[in-house]
Amino acid sequence: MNLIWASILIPVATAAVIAVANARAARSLAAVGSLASLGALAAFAWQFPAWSTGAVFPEPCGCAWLDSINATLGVGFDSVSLMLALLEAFLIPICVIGSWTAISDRQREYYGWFMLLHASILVAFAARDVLLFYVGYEFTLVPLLFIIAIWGGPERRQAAHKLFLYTFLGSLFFLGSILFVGWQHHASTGLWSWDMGTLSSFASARLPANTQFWLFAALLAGFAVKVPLFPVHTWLPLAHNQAPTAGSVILAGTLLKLGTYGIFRLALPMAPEGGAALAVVASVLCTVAVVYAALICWVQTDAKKLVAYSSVSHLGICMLGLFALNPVGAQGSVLYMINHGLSTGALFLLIGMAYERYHVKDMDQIGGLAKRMPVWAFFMVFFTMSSIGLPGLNGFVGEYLCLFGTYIATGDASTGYPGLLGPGFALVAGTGLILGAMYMLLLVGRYVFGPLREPKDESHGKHAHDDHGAGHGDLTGREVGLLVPLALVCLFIGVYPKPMLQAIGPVVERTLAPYPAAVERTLKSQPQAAEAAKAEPKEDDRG
Amino acid sequence: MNPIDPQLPPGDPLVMLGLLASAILFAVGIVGFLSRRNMITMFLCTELMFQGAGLAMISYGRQHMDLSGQVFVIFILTVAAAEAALALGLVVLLYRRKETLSAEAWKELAES
Amino acid sequence: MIPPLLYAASAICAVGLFLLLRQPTGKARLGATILGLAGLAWLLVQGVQASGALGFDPRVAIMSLAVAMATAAAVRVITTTRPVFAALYFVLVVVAGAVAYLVMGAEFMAFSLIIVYAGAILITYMFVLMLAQQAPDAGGPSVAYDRIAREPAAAVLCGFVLLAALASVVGDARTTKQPAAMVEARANAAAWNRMRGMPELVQERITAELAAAGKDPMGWSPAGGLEVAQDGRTAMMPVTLADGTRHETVLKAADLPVNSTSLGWELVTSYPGSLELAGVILLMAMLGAVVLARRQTDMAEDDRRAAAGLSRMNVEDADLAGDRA
Amino acid sequence: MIAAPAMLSSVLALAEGPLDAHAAPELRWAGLALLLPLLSGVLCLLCGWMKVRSKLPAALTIAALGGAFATILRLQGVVGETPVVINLFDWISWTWGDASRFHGFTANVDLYVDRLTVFWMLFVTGLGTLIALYASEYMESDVGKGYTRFFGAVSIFLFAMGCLVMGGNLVMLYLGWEGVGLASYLLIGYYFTKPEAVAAAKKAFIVNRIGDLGLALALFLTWQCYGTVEYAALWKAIEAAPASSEWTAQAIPWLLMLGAFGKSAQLPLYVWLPDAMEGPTPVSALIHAATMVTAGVYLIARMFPLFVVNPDALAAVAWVGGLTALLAATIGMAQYDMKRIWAYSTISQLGYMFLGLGVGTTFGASYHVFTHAFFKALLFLTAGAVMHGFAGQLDIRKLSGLLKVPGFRLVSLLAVLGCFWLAAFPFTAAFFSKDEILVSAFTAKDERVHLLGWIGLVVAALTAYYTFRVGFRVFFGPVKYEPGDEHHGHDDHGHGHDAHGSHGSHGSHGSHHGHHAEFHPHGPRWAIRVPLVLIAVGAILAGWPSYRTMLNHDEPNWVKTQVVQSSAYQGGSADSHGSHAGHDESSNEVAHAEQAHADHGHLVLGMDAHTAVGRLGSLACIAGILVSLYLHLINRGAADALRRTLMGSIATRWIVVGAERKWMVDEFYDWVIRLPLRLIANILSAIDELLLDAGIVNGLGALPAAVGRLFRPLYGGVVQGYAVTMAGGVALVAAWVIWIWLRGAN
Repeated sequence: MNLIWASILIPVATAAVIAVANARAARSLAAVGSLASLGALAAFAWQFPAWSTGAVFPEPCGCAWLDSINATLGVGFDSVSLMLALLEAFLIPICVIGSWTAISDRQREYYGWFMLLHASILVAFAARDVLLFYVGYEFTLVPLLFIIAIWGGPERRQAAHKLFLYTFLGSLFFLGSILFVGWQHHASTGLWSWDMGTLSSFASARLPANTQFWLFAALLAGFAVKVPLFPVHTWLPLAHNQAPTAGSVILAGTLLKLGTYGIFRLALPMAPEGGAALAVVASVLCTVAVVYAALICWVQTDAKKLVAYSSVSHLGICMLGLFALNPVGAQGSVLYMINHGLSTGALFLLIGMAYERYHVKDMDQIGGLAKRMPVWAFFMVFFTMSSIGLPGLNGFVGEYLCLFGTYIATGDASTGYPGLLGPGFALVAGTGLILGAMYMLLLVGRYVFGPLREPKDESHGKHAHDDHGAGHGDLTGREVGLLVPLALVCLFIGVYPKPMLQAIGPVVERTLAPYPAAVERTLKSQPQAAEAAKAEPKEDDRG
Repeated sequence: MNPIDPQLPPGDPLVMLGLLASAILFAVGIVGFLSRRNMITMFLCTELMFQGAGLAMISYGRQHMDLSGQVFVIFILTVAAAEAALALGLVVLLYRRKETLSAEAWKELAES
Repeated sequence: MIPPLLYAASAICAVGLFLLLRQPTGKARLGATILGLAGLAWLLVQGVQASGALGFDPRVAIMSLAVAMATAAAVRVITTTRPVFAALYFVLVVVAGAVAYLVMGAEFMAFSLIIVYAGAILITYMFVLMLAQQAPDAGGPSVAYDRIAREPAAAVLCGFVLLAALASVVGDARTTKQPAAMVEARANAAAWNRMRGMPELVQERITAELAAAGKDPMGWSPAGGLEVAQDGRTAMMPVTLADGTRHETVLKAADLPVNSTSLGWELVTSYPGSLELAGVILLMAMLGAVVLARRQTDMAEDDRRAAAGLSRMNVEDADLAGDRA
Repeated sequence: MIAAPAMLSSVLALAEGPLDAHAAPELRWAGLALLLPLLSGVLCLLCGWMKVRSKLPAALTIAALGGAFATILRLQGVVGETPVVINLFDWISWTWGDASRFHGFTANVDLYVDRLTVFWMLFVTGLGTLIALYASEYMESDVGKGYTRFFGAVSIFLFAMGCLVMGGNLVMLYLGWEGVGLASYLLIGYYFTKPEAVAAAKKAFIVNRIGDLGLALALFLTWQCYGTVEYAALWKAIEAAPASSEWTAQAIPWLLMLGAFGKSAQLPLYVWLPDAMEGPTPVSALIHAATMVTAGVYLIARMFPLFVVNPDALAAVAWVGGLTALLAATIGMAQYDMKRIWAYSTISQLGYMFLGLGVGTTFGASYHVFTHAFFKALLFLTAGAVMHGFAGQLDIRKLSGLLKVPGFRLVSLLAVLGCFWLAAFPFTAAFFSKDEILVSAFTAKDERVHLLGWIGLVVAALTAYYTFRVGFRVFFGPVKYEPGDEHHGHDDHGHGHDAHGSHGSHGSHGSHHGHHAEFHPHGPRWAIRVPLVLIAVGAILAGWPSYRTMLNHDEPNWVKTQVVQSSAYQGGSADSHGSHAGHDESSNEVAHAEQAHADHGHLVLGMDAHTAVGRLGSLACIAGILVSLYLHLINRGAADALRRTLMGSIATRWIVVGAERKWMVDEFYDWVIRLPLRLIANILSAIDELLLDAGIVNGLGALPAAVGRLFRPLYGGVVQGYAVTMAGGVALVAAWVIWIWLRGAN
């Protein structure tokens, strides 16, 4: 418990120190602070006793926060949230050190905001109290807004506004839903409680199916914006494209995962009936997203935008695994969240490194950089392969299990987990593998390989040279030092995912426990439901 | 709806006409005030509204057979006179500043 | 009045006025005028009908004419492109209004209206117009802001929503109406009552009554209060004559005080404070007009501060600087 | 996270994996065949890191591959007919619940060692070693540039190929499958500054990915049907429920087929292979001729138990193979680029292999893989040597009589030898393997494939023709050559042997004297010669098993023994494998299997099938060679005249144009798939940016602003604006109050 709070509060304290410290010391302070936070969390993870049980540790305490409605500052991890938090704590130092030379103005604010962003994401992952989760979830927008709006690209203002308003709108659905559940709990038991476990068991057991349907729909709508799921994804390409490198990294790395994590942690356990009823709809959106975004990636010329759209496609597969509603898919999905954070984060980092040298990321103007930067090219190919799911690297395990889970999510109960999807979904989503190879190799083929093309206007390059000492040379030791840990983690997960799978397994089974029954009910009522849907789309009379 | 009760004796048509006229004058005054940009015409339109108000006072005074209506017209005249004196003085001042009577010339006084 | 018809008539008026505001010419102007007048006529007819009055009353005809004239003049006030004409049309409004006042029995106010408005206020307007108005071209309208009505649609919409609302109140007036006889009785009772506060007038009327009755008009003394008859047409007051006999003097309606007398009485008895306030208002207006009319010199902020004996701030008054340039 | 130590210990415990009691202890070292290439790959990476500018990476790679080859050789000696599963460490495996039939998924890093595995690995590692040796000289101009990268990729390739072949479950196979795809991608795109190379690499990867999707789906289906993807358990499960008629079981072979066709360049996915020749020649020899492209054959052979239950799928395999063979042969006849011809011949020969698989002779297919690997590697490597010596010249019209050029005699000789093998000249190794396939085609139980036997014969004739078209043109005849305009692919690397300034000054090819003045083709040195000779020896020896069988009818064919004693053979019932422990009995079984062919008693042209096919095949081959001899050696003008004649007539023009333009298949795909897809993508992109984002999202966002803008003129500072609001408000309030009032009055 203390270590959790330490990992959360160290960045906050660092931000406070940065605010009063010398501007030149800001980045060093931030690096130290983020590493200390990572250390605290790692220490917690080291002694974490529930790796293989799926339980929450420590049991959330009743530390009062808002007494009148019994909201607490309950924090605790199970293995899934701890893994995501570790990913977050791991990426933040990389972001901080990755911004070492890229950010030259208003450094104190930049690193201060970054530390606050870090703290709020950690709060969201650690929270066991839904209101606390909401606070962490929502507060991430504030630092991100500033990070994008101040240090972003030419359209940063618009991007930041869109990011903020869009995802804020989505969060309102989510907030409304959890307030509704809390209120229902109060109405039903006379007690206020905002504990995730309590609310989940209450909602899944006590709320009628119809209510669960709408509850799930609202939660899905809220989190889908963050994920982002087609068709509410349009804020992402712009935000990614305009954000500074580190912003993109953390956005792709962990912020999007807040959405998937929210669905996994809140939507699925709270409303199993709704989940079962809406799985097909959501999965259709996911598969559409996979193909749609992949095709869009394929015609992008902006490297960063391409990777941004690829996130939409990839997270479609991730969500599809979740909606397979069986342990295979859900495991794959959780693993995919981590993998996507690593590989896409690394790709953004790499593109940022090239951008720092050339100030261009349009592939019409720049390309064949392997000739100038072989080490960069090596990592680029490495993470591309990780991103398109080459077996032996991390992307494969998650992607493969997601598709596998989708595939076997048929109505028969031979796995013990009947599902609503099946080979058709897997086939369509599987084309994402082909399309993924198409666009990522297009990126590599044009951006990394091919004849060397550099922007004509050399003044940018000169400028960069004078400013940061990076010039057009290959990666510096600092940059390589950032990428090597990422690559090693990718490799490790790809080669030996067993410990992670074993850690995720029990949590997933716990989450999915009510689903076989719910899915069975949905399957039984499907003919009627289909007719009812034809007659009156809003009617849902299973309850 | 306003049912006309046939049992009721007929009312005074003069009052009705007076009230209608007052309403019309007031409305026309408002329309004029809103649509004209000449400051003097705008003040004339306020005078039109005063006229409407005065007529309403007289009409209601007649309906209630009370002299207070007429008394209030006196006050209205007073206010109208005072307003005319001050407003026209202001108009002259403003005109000296910008050599125009258009109200739009003073847009920048807005906060935005 | 039946509100839908009322609203329809208002709407027609509104359309007519809107068209007129767009400064049409020729037949369009004629059509718009006719449309507006038709709407107005319909409105007035509805008003007269709603009053439930039967038979022809010349006062109603006069009143209708006055109202029509006032309205037409008012429309001209806001549609004409030349402010001088607007002012003159406004005089017409005032005159028509005075006619309506007269018909409704407010003689004093009718004339003071003409005197104050047409005689004083409008003359002021004319002076200001002469001071401020740019010299118009021969025959043509002078400046753009006079030629074009701005946002006439919004203005007409606002104005006529208000008109319809007000008119529906007018239509409702009848339900609160009492029988005409009773109204008159009450009015006369009020007037008699007011007369009690005017001992001189009562004395004069009684003396005249006594003389007419062939009694000794001198040396009488009141023997009781003024007792108003049930219908208010007469009032009786017992007096003790000089010879000691008691006589009941009967005063008739014609003996009631005239409008201006009653008004004056009402003013000083019921509204003395307001009267004082009105005086103050006029005084302040006069002072204000004097201040405003004082010769103003365009001075920048710093100059003004210097003139006031304050230290200069070296602030460039952009507005004035722009003006000078 | 205590994972790292666990992993480390499991890797260290490699040699102590659980083994069957009766398995030879040496089998424990099978993992070395995987680990050594991996090690050399890592070392190459380190070399790249350290910026090593020597031939060290090549030495490391050759040593590692040699080590792997030695391991396999050792295994060959000890592998029994009982498959052995060696668990290296756990990869993806966990279980859930317990109430269900399938409550776990296991795909560990296992090795599945049986004779087929070892047989396959034998030529993979053997050829790999030799070709790496060859490449160490061939690539020497790149030392310090891409040299390390090249050998790193080769190591990765061998590692991935090892995973593919030795993996103990379908997921391992998939790992290897994609791994070789990656290596292929890296190596085709080796000259990464050349746009064509990058495009070819991308194409190869993407087309392969289509096949991979099929493989992945087949894998899911397999699990869904049988609850496991591990070979050992899978065979048992199939044995328990051999012929499921459910669509799921029936669909597996079709999906596997898709994967195999992608990797092995069959219709309709063959288009990537010709383009893959953009890679360095050793790569073409190793990956795109000898080893990787046979992975599809391996897959189907390995998964043969799943195929035998579905005759339709087998027939489809056969037909696809036969048609691919024919199509590629016709294209090969009309090409001028030597490497490209060999590429099409590879496709054609792979077609043969699939034909063999389809008609049920996994032995024939595997045998052809084996023989083909050697002679095709030989042909590519000789082509590479020529190219190396002649500054990238590969056009068969511009090279002639190399047999007489000093320094190239050995190369030419070996190339001609390879030609004989490719043409399946009687009593060469390829002759026997091809014979096996064609006989099976003629005698197959399935009537639908008999026609393929004839097609196979036609293809044999065509093959002989185009093979010797190259052979006669390039290596015989008058000495005449024209160097290429660049060292192949080395667009910007200075190279001592480049023909500086020699091109451009000679408008037409012909006077080779002029070239002699400036250009001296250099013969290859030992690092190229030794592998060539060894591979040639291998090509000759590949026929050894058949020679022995010919000489001694009782002696079973060695290759057949290897294949039959694995999952690939489905002649006997599956359980008979386990019961037969001794070598003799299994060889009896082989004899039985051969007997089975004879028992069919099919007659072809009134003769016993074996005899007939042998004679017909020889005839076809010799006929092809003779035609080629006339047209391309004796009277070269006649070939051009023939072409002119064909071009002259509208009726026949399409034959020449079609064949030369590769039947427009690439263009067809371009027009039918790529361009529409691109169009759709552009439309979607526009929809996303304009409709979804700019339209709906920004539109919704702009709504409040628009409402604001609607009222904005009212507050521009003009009095009336405020007055309108006030008056309008008053009017509305009045209207509302009065409405309430009137309603209340009722």
